[in-house]
Amino acid sequence: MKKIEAIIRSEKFEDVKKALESKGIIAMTVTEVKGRGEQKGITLQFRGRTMEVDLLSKIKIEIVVDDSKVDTVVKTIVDSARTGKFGDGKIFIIPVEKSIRVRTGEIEK
Amino acid sequence: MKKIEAIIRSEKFEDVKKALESKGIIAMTVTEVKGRGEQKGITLQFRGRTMEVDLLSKIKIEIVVDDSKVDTVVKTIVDSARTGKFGDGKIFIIPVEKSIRVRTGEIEK
Amino acid sequence: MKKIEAIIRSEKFEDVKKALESKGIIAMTVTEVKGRGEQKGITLQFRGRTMEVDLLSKIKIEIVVDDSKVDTVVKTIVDSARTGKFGDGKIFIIPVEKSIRVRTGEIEK
Amino acid sequence: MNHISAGDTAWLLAATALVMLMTPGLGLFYGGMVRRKNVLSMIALSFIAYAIVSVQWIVYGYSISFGPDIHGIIGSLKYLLLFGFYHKVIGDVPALIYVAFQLVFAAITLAIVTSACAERIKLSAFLLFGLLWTTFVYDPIAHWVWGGGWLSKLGALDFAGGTVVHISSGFGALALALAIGKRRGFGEYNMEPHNIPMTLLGAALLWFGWFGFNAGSAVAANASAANAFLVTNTAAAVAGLSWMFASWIKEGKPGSLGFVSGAVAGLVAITPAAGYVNVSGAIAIGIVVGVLCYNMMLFRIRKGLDESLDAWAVHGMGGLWGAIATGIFATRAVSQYTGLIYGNFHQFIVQILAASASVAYAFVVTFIIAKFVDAVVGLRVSEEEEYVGLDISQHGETAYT
Amino acid sequence: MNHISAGDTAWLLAATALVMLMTPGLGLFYGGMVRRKNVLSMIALSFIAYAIVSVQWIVYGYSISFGPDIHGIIGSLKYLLLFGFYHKVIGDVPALIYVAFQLVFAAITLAIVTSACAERIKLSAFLLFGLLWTTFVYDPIAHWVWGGGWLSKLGALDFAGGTVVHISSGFGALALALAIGKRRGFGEYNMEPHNIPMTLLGAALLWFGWFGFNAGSAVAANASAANAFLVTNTAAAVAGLSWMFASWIKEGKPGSLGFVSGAVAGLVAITPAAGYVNVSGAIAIGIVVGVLCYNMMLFRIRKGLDESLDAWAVHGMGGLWGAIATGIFATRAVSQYTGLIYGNFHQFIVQILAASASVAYAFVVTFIIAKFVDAVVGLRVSEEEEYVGLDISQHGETAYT
Amino acid sequence: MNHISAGDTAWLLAATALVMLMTPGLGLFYGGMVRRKNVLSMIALSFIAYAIVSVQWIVYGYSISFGPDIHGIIGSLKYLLLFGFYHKVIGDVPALIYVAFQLVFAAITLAIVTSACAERIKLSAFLLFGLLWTTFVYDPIAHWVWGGGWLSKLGALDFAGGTVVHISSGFGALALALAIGKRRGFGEYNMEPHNIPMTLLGAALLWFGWFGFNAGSAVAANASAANAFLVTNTAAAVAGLSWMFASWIKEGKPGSLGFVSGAVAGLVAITPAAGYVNVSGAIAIGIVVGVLCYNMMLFRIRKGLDESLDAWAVHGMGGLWGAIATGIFATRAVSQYTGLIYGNFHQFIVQILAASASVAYAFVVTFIIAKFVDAVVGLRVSEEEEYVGLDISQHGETAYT
Ligand SMILES: Nc1ncnc2c1ncn2[C@@H]1O[C@H](COP(=O)(O)OP(=O)(O)O)[C@@H](O)[C@H]1O
Ligand SMILES: Nc1ncnc2c1ncn2[C@@H]1O[C@H](COP(=O)(O)OP(=O)(O)O)[C@@H](O)[C@H]1O
Ligand SMILES: Nc1ncnc2c1ncn2[C@@H]1O[C@H](COP(=O)(O)OP(=O)(O)O)[C@@H](O)[C@H]1O
Repeated sequence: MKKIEAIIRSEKFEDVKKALESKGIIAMTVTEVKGRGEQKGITLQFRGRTMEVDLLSKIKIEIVVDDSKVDTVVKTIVDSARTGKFGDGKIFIIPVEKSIRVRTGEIEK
Repeated sequence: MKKIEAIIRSEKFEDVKKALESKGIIAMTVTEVKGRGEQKGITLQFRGRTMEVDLLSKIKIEIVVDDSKVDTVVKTIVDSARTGKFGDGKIFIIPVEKSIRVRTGEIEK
Repeated sequence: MKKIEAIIRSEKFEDVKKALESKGIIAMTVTEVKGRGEQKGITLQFRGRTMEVDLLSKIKIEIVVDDSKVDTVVKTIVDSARTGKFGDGKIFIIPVEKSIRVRTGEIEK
Repeated sequence: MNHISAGDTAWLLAATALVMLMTPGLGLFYGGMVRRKNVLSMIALSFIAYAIVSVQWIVYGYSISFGPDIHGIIGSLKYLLLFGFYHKVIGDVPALIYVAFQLVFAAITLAIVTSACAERIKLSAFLLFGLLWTTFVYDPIAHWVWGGGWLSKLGALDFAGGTVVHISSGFGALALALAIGKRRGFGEYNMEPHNIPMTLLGAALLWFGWFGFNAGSAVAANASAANAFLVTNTAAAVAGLSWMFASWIKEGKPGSLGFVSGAVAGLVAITPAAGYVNVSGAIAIGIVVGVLCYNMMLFRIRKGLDESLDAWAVHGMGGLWGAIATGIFATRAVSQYTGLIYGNFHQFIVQILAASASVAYAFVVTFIIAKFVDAVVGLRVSEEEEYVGLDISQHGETAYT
Repeated sequence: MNHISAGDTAWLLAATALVMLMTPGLGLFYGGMVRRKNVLSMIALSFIAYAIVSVQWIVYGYSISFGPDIHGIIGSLKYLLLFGFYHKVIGDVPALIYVAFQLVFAAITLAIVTSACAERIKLSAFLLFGLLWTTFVYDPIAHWVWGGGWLSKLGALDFAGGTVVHISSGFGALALALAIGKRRGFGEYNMEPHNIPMTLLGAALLWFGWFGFNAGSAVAANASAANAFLVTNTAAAVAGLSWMFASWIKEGKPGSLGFVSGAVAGLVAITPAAGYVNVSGAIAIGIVVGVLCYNMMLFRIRKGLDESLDAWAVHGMGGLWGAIATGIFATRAVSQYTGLIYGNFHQFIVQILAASASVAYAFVVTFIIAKFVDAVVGLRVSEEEEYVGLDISQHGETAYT
Repeated sequence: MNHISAGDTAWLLAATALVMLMTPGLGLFYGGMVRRKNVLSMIALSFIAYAIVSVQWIVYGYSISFGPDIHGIIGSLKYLLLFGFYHKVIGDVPALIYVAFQLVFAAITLAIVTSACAERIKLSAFLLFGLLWTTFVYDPIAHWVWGGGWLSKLGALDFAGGTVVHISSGFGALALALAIGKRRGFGEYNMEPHNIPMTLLGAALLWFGWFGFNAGSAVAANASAANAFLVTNTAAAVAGLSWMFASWIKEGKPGSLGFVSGAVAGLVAITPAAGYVNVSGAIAIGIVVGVLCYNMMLFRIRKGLDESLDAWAVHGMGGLWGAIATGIFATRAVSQYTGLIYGNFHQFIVQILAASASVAYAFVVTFIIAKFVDAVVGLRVSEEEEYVGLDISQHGETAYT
């Protein structure tokens, strides 16, 4: 079992959500975050001054799935979240040991 | 060491917090998130139209504990967060390699 | 590859960010959270009554780096976030299996 | 055509605008107190209450409230759609602004009642309920007290609506709360205000608008208006402090919400008295009402009653106290009317009588209307709709992104 | 020196303050509708529009609008900086408050136009655009209709600015939207309002201030002001409900945003008519405008037009309907003027003519100004500035922490 | 009993309501600027300041300010609790509305002082401080300038309170800031405004209410009120732009916060002058004050002074400039008084003298009161209370959930 943590552009979230749905990936947890990548956000020029807007609003999607589904989820997110410009985001794959459903107490590994 | 990530109903948070306290689990980090499970949120009927409210407000609790305490924490959360209806939430167990206390710099494994 | 999750005082965030930058650590994801440590927040006295303010605002910084850089990042955060008082925060090190760049689809392990 | 006083008209125009602002102000006051998922619903209820009454009032509401009296019970339908009103004069102001001034009173009264059904009423049900309530509860009581009905003949004093506005809405809210039932999770979960600054802003607008409410009720720019203005401010300030200190002593912390709730209670209580008491009377009225309404709120919570935003505790009980206090503190220093402090026991009894009759009428008729609406279209949203919140389920909107 | 009526002056002072509040109210109304990263920009545009016009108006704007007429086209520069105005009287109020009253109208008109350039205009460009627009679009039209220009000679009726304020800003906004182009991502991404309660608050302040706008336009505290007050409220309430029901039927959900948009549309439509129609006319005007503007908004979206906050649909089309409706529903019950319902076909034609001329003039001249400003300093921010939002890129600020 | 003018009374009633709204408006203005954990405290301080003064004023504050003069220093206690005031007339308005009008001035003055103790004052300490401050700082200065005291005998001009309100609160705030000490972390951490739209809303309400403040100070609906209205607006607009451009040039970005700070500075500076200068004078006053106060703010920050929300820079220095500017730009076009531009060197000197005396008095006495309160109950909350925020530690509340 893996947790897929994808940090994407806020404005791409609806597209990503729909793309995932069409692949049958429904369950997810979503958080509003701020972030910057290695290129350090966006630099604006203003009257000869430079201003860095480094922390931009992003959406973090967390999805826990069986190992078998990881590639589908990753590919779906990459395809639907991409614009080709800096700031498109990152996906991290994190191991999950087990998962428990609160309603029933049942455990999945 | 494990990180327990529990995503629960917002309105159950106070109960869960108290239940954990009573078991001596004090430390935690809390985030407001939105989420949906596999049953895709709630579907409302309106004048013959269907409307899906898929992303509902949830609370994410993160607790890092020694492996020995994982079961207690999970059980406590399950017991106190459960209503028995869809949407009660999920708990994920994630391995943590080490933890550092900022105040002292000391490392726990 | 590791994910470093640091939960620090909100008012120390700017200092930490600058310290990390000076070490060449630019990329990060930031979330506003609330938290309490083992000492259970702050206790106020009021007209003979005791009032606990347990959940205080904190900033969670997530940084994914190669294993080789983990110690630098941790040290930098510890040094810049410390005030020496309760509530300075915690850092957790979590394994990351791989990371994918959305813009290019390229995978790092 | 009578003489129009431009000065009095100028004040009534301004006062009417001030009172109008109170209704959205109340929407914000209430909107800040509910959970994030119901804030739009709560504010929209005030706007919609305002709109319903705005239409009803000019079509027939004014007529049945202020039209020629029929047996002391109700006005006739003579003033339907206000035909020919352009050239009429009431007192020395154009009749149309008097109609508008009375309209904004009727509107906010219905808006106050929405307290009782916060976070659970079906929008369509409220449209029906609102129309019936303003017609069968507000209009008759307005007629009795101000339109030449039986309470006015009895000599009951109600300067700006302690009975007509606050008792009717406060006890109406109580009845509606009983009819619609508690919010799911009430008493179990935390249902903390989601945005207290919004509530403070709403309170500021209420306080501001209340000067139009009370000083406008002189229907002239004269000493009576000036007195009403100052005693209104006095009672609000005193009652705000009084509630704040009461909760400080009892709970150890003086909330900002407590201060403004107290101020609103003070505004409510001075409303019927504003034309009859002086600042000393206002201080007394304010001190009592702050402590009283605070304890009524605690009582309401102890009883597990989900009259959700305390219209009953603040408007109902505050209005009741105000009505009685008018019969106590009315002073010859301000008008020809006197109260208990002048030994006028008669006025005191009349006040109690008028208030009691209104309490009973408002409570009973509201309960009947609520049950009727429940039977016809259903008062409450479904469990799932309540869970996701009224903003999404009734309006298809999300307040904040 | 003529006689000053203290009563009329009192009302005009209050009315001018009320109208002033509408401009920041509009800023909040619009600010709630944009994305979180542009809210300060949106509110600031209203404040800055207000400031630009405040200065321009007293320096020369009032003079070219209300100064001695030159060939029906424009006023002369005789009243530059208002020298000697302290002792002048207009009607029976001090000239200076009349100037101020007209100023706040000019100011909000420019603020309405900012709808069209939401989330993408360069602040420096707006400073230039705003100054040119108020000078070359607002001032001439104000002169034509109210300053003794050709439209007033033609007999066009515009009580409080359906043409001068709403047609000019609404169609000006349309032209500006076309000139500046769509927001990046428009039609692709979600651009939902970030704070609807803020928009509702803005709407409340607009409604409140509009009583000053319309009832103040009587420039007296008399029956005409009272009538304007009441019909204004009626049209707003009716149109709010009308838009709400229209969207309820069509989309299945009555949004709170729909209600207040309808209310604003009602306020717009009654503006030119407020001195000429009675409440029955106001009901008719309100019902139509709610449905009309709602459909104009849908039409605008269908056409992929990014007139971002619907100044065209609401102010432009609502103002157009109001101007025409004045020629339909004007009734002798309220003034000497009559409309189609009295068989006065002439007035009806004059209204259409005046409105059409203003539509054409506002649209064309705005487009030219916008293109000129674009050529000189560039209207739009860069792609990256738009992406990070105008609050940071234009003001260096973040709205909420 | 003298004659009452309904028109003048109508305006004073409305103006008093407008000024009342400024105090919660100031609460929002300040509330938006503090950190999220202190917003309720900040708004509550304004409300509580208002309440304290509301009670104090009618009990004895009005009497010692406006009661029969004792040696030019203070008023007598003759008007305690306003006995018999119902039938009094001042000018041609009922005395009670004059009392109320003066009350709202006293109230906002104390509210301005809360700037200095933002995010760190103990609520109980503020209650004591507030009562002492309004009694020993505001009331005497009000008496000197407006109540027949020595400054009025000297011939000092202060139309609406540049000295009485703004110098006293601005320099009082400076003294309080020095007495209470910096916020922990000041100069180290980021203490950015948590909600700038709230501040912009507050500024809008201040601007709106200020028309009552300045034009109401004519205590009549006449040409002087009209002039005050227009010059008030002019100075605000000009100063908003002036601060905006100054910060644009210096920092590269024109903040929306800068614009409204400038506007408030303009409103402050025109306050003493509003009855004596024309629009040209207002433009000059506005341009200067925007640049001046902006630089005073930068100076204050450079000095590491935690006068947290810039009451000193804006009200203190803006008021000082306004007092002096009155002695420069007063023109016969508006009143009988003239300033330096008419060669009236005497008035100029009197203005400087009166302002300086008030600066010194306000600063010294405030410092003494602050130190006294600190000794008796302690001014500041504990370190931990400051850390968790005043909303929780002083009020037991959380602003937003
Ligand atoms: N190493 C990292 N650790 C944590 N978060 C990261 C890291 N790299 C990127 N992110 C997150 O992903 C977001 C997008 O990254 P970015 O570098 O802008 O994408 P791209 O490289 O495609 O331009 C950032 O804003 C940040 O939130
Ligand atoms: N596979 C998953 N990955 C990430 N988050 C999940 C996953 N499943 C559930 N969640 C989170 O848990 C919350 C509750 O899940 P839900 O499925 O509604 O519980 P239940 O299955 O008991 O009804 C969701 O809103 C979502 O935030
Ligand atoms: N075991 C834990 N699990 C999850 N979060 C924790 C844990 N311990 C600490 N935290 C987070 O770190 C924050 C700071 O911890 P704290 O204990 O106050 O630091 P310190 O021990 O230096 O005083 C807490 O507010 C909480 O958010």
